[in-house]
Amino acid sequence: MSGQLGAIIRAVVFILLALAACGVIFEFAGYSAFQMFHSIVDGAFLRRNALEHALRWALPLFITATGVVISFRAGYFNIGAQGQFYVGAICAAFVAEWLRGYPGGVVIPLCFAAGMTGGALWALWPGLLRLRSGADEVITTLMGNFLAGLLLVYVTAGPLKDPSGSGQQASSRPLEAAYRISTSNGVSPTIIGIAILVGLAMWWLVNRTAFGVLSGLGGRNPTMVQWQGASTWKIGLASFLISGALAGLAGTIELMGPNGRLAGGFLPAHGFTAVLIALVAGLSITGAAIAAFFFGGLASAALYLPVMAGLPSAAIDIVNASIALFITARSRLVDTLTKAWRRPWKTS
Amino acid sequence: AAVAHAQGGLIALVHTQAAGDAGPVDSMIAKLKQLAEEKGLEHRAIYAQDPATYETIFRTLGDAGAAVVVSTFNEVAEPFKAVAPSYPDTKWIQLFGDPFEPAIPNVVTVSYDYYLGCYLSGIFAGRISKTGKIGFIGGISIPPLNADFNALKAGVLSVRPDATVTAAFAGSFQDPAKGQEIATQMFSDGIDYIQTDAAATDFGIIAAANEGPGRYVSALDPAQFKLGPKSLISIVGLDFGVSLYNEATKAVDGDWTGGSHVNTGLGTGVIEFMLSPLFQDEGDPDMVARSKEVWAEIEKAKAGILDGSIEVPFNTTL
Amino acid sequence: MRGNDDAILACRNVAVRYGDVTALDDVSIAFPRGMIHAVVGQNGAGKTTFARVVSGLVRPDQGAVEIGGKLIAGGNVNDARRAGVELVHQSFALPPSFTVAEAMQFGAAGGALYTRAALERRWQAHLDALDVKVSAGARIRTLTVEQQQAVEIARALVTDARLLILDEPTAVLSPEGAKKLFERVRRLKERGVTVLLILHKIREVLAIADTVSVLRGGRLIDGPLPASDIDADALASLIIGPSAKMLAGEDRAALTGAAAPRGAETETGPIAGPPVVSLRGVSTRPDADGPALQAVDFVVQPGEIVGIAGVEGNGQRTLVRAISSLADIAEGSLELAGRDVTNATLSQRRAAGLRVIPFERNVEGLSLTSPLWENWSAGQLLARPLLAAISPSALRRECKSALDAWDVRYAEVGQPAGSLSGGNAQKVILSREMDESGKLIIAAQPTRGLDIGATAFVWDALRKARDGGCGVIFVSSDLDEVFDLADRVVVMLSGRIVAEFRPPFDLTRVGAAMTGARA
Amino acid sequence: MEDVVIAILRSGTPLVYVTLAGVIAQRAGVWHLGLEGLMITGACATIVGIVLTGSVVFALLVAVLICIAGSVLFWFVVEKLKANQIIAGLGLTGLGLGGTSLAIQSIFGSQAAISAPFGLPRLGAAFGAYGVLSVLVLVMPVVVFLCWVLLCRTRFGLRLAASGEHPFAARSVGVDPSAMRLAALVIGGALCALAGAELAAGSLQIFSQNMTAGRGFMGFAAVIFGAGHPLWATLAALFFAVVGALGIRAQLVFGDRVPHDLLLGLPYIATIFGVWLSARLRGGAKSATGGFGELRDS
Ligand SMILES: Nc1ncnc2c1ncn2[C@@H]1O[C@H](COP(=O)(O)OP(=O)(O)OP(=O)(O)O)[C@@H](O)[C@H]1O
Ligand SMILES: Nc1ncnc2c1ncn2[C@@H]1O[C@H](COP(=O)(O)OP(=O)(O)OP(=O)(O)O)[C@@H](O)[C@H]1O
Ligand SMILES: [Mg+2]
Ligand SMILES: [Mg+2]
Repeated sequence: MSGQLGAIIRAVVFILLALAACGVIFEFAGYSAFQMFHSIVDGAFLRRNALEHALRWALPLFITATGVVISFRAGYFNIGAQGQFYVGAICAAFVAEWLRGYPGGVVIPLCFAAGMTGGALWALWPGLLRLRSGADEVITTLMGNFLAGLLLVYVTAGPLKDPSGSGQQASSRPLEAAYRISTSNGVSPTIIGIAILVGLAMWWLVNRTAFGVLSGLGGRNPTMVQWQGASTWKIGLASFLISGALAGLAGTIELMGPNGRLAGGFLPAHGFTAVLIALVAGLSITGAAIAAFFFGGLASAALYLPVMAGLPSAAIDIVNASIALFITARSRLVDTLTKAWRRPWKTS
Repeated sequence: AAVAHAQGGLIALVHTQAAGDAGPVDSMIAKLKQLAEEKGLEHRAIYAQDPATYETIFRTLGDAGAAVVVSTFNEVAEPFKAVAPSYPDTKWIQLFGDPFEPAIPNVVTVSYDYYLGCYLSGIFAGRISKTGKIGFIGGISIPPLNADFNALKAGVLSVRPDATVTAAFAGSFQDPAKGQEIATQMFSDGIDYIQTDAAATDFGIIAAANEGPGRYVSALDPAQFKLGPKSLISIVGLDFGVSLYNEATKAVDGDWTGGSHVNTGLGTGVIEFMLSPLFQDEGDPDMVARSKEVWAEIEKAKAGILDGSIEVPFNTTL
Repeated sequence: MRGNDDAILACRNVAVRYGDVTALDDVSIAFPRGMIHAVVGQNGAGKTTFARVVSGLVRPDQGAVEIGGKLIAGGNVNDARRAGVELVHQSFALPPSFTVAEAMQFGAAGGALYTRAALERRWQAHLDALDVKVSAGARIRTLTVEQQQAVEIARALVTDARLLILDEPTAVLSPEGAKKLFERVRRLKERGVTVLLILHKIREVLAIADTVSVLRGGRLIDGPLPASDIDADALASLIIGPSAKMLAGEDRAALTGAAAPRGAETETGPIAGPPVVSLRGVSTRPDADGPALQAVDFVVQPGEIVGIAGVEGNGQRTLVRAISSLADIAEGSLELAGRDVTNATLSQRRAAGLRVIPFERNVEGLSLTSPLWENWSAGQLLARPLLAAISPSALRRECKSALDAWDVRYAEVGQPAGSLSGGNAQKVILSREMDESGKLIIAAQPTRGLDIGATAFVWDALRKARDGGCGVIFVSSDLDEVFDLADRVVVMLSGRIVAEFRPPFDLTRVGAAMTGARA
Repeated sequence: MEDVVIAILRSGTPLVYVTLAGVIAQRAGVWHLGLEGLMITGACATIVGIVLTGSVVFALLVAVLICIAGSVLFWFVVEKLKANQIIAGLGLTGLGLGGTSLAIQSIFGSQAAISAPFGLPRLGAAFGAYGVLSVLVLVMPVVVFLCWVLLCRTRFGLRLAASGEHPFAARSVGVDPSAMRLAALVIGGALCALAGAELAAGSLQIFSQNMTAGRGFMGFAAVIFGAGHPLWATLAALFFAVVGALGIRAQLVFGDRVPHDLLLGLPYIATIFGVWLSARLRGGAKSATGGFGELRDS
């Protein structure tokens, strides 16, 4: 869509701007900006198996981001994907542990069900607080992230702790091989299949159902859909639940795929990156697929940076933060430059 | 590309706790630098805060042709098992880990019985505490820290069955303000000896001890002595840096036995319960005298542990 | 045109463009001091824009403004205020959470630091001096519309204003309230303030103004003309322009407020049969959104248009919300087309034949940033289960044919609703809300802010619906319009229905009922 | 008792400063999720300043200036580039956390915590047991009072509030809402610097990475809990400090029976409760459907 193309160009411009700002910061801090850019490009696109490395991060990010798209479209600023992701993984890990020994054909679907339910439940309470009492969901979901982080520490050091060896690990027992849906490289037909399925289902939900249109209208103007007779309550709750379930699904995939065990504090920035992806994508599902791939590449490059360019890990945090700072910016200049791709009417 | 230019190859440390703890991580990084300079190696210290990324980082290092990769704690065991066989030319060292079953020829694991040091600290605390109330402040309640607390408690109770030992956690290894808050509350509860186990959070605990007389802290690194000349009475030292230096030197120089496990700790100088020399000079003379008095008992217990006559339980749950 | 030296305000070749819209086109005019000047024109004529240029809120693309012979920097409010210009907005600009005293203070000079008591004392004195009966400690959001306006005027006079501009101040007032306002304006004139009144109704112009100027389509048509030299008919022609011919006499009078239409008896009259809506003793729970209804009995027959008159904020909104299930009914019962719907949801009521054209077109009626077709299909999508599959291309097609049938000017159905002009946007709502299966249409302020053509279009549509057997509830604060369109008028006051009138309508009596004076 | 008050003052003071920064921004219409980033920047700049220059005053000055610079950047991105406040704020926070780590790495060559030879001046013996507290604790009530006066008793405050609540009303009396927001963020930046300074140099004299540990977000929550009023929000911040202290107490008392992680979660749970309560008090579900248009851009 031409409108979306404009949005993507804008996003790309501001990402480049953010990277340039980082380059300046790094030069000041005594690192080579050129090296940084070189390593980013190298790590994201050029090195051996770059595609596979990028996909490993892109797939779960995409799934979580589609959930974020659903709730943002409906007008709810659920930034709790991180917590929902953790709780999903925790629930799935519990099921996998309890059913240890049963065949994979039984356990795997149950794990998925548990993971999605867990994620949905972790989105349910902020949803209820928001819809019933008007409690701001930005804060409640943010606090939910902190709480889920503590919960993860608790279960990995407590009920789910791996007792093997000296028992010093803050992680669960490794999953039985039969329950794994990918090797540790995190890319497998199953995961790709799930991602495609989720993408199609959410695309359908957004673009081909009454829910999609109504939640989009309601997200932009809740009063209007209320006057049309919509139950904002139902749509809102569904949006929270769906986005939570998808984050939980991503957590389950991380658990049963690349990680193979529940570890304390894994992927601490996952939810935040998913929010960025949803915004860069202009809240569209196809856009999210593209953006997820881009951020997946960035994530894999980020792990490459400290090795190749010797940049400290804080450098990667700075890169991500600058992108966040600028990603939603709008500028006349950029708009004028991308005007050719946009539609003739003005939307003020 | 930059890496390939290094003459002697690349040596990398992947640390899973943040730097800046004035303790194990900082000392490992310092020793890594020292070793790299001595041997003309390129070095990298990489903070991997996220278990999901360990394997990717190790693979990246393997792909980059690293000569030696050092990492820490049991949580890197699975990634090591997955990655090390694919990079036979790289030597992998896991500090603070269990032996691999079966062993991998290019991996060396090193384990430490740090909790034994905490046991000794417990005996010491039991003897010198006036109130019979001992505290323990950890970063996060994870199994190794839980084991340290349990050993501390066992040590205290072995010499003073009526004493109480209380644990609290700051929720972060990087929150000195919270550490100070917890320690202040503990001290005002009558606790007069706190064993820390919380990296950068320790700074706050020592600061709290400095605020009043009769408050004593046992920390974990000699670098911390100067922070509390009148309050930091002892440390349960674990010289990760030295251990890293020793193992990595072997790997670089070639007298390396792959596929082996090294258990080191008490008795080898890597783990040591020791009194702060600064405190001995500047601390409350009564307390200095008292600590000298009980030192014989500590030495005895240490000998007992080493000859097996004292058995310290290892328990990773609270 | 007179020389500029004795003019309080002189504009030279002022032009303002918003994108493709030319809001003001080469306007040159000078107003002498010490008088009451009226500026009139249809909706969208550029009156508000003119007022904003003069008060420095809008920087003209071209031209210059002089106040009292001194050139002021374009687009600089402070400069204009220093020169003595104050503007009272069409939609009030008072932060709702402020107290009256705070609202005065934040625009005033002096006393940067204050105590609450001193502040209230200071501004209570000011209010008293202007004879505004409002407590300085009251919150803006608790005030009635008339009080808010009085506060706005008082706020405008906190400085030593020499030119006071009031933008359509009568639009929200009862005839009685308008009279009081005019008295206040005359007193201001005596105090030496020049007043520029932006007005809509010729009747009002003739009642108060010393001169009148006419804007149409952003151009100055004529003025300032001495009000004594012009009669209602001539002024109406100036305002409406060439399109005047296509309007029926009563409609034309209603549009310009030249004379109060009295509402002809329709030959058809209401159709017999069960009422399309009947409220029996309906009271609502109080909420933040206007006064609660109190024991309202109200019936609309099929085939009649019932006008709801009243000063804004007297429960018209609550009535519409109660019928639409957006306000909680505490007591009484509500029937739609013979079915009890007291506890039904809005979507059930819509299924029973309720259609609503809400008050705020851009907030309640449309989602401005969403595409036209989504806005248009919202109603019918709600009738389906949430997960029902839809075909956007089919909806787009349906939407296109509906919009074409309603003569909406648009580029394509995917364009955002906010890119349409007000009239076309209203037509989109009409096309959504007016279908064959509708039995009761609530039209709340459906012509607010529309130009002549669009207004006439809306009126025709409502009449057509009535003739097709629909019941119509027509809410408007413009009595001329109500009289012209309605078959019956009820007046609301403080959440009650206090009077009912049948044609011929009498402006004085209806106006008296609106303010509670017994007629 | 004394101990409890000291503990609450000590942990509450940085929280109060950062909360006031949030209140001022909120009044001007900015949802400030960058507080955490500015606070850590203030903490880092103060300690590094003391270490490098040996002067507390100079260090504070540097901290304030750097935080103001960060605020101006935030203002530029939010106001001039019309970026989404929440995302840009989170970005600013990330920049502060990452930037301070990088800064000490490049200044001192390691990420080790920086400890300063001395910190902010303490109240000293004259205050008895309270002498361990820093002067910024004593100044705190004054600053709260000044903020209250500024926001609730001056024309500037009214203009600030109008810029947030009804920008058009502000514009029509000649106030530039965008400039007011700049002023609000600049003042807030200075307050964040003080918050960071008190945290790092008030009684610790240390900077370590991430040492704010979510206090900026707590401050933001206190703003919401306190409905944007300087006094109520201050009380909310102190309430969080009390809950934090109680959480520690709970660990010491129930730690052997209840999981420590649950007790550590108490402040977060209290925050959720506070936000819920303040929403309730302000009209409940009504605001749930208030809507915020496209991604809550104001
Ligand atoms: N509630 C909302 N808030 C903000 N933006 C929204 C919302 N709903 C939709 N959008 C906008 O929707 C656009 C993309 O969504 P839409 O589904 O219309 O596109 P699409 O091309 O049909 O989707 P896809 O690419 O997934 O097929 C973006 O421009 C985005 O700004
Ligand atoms: N901010 C704006 N952006 C775009 N167009 C505008 C803006 N303000 C006004 N216009 C357009 O400028 C024209 C003149 O508007 P203006 O508000 O001055 O008319 P008016 O005579 O005051 O009408 P009304 O009786 O409706 O108040 C209209 O076509 C309007 O749509
Ligand atoms: Mg009008
Ligand atoms: Mg107007």
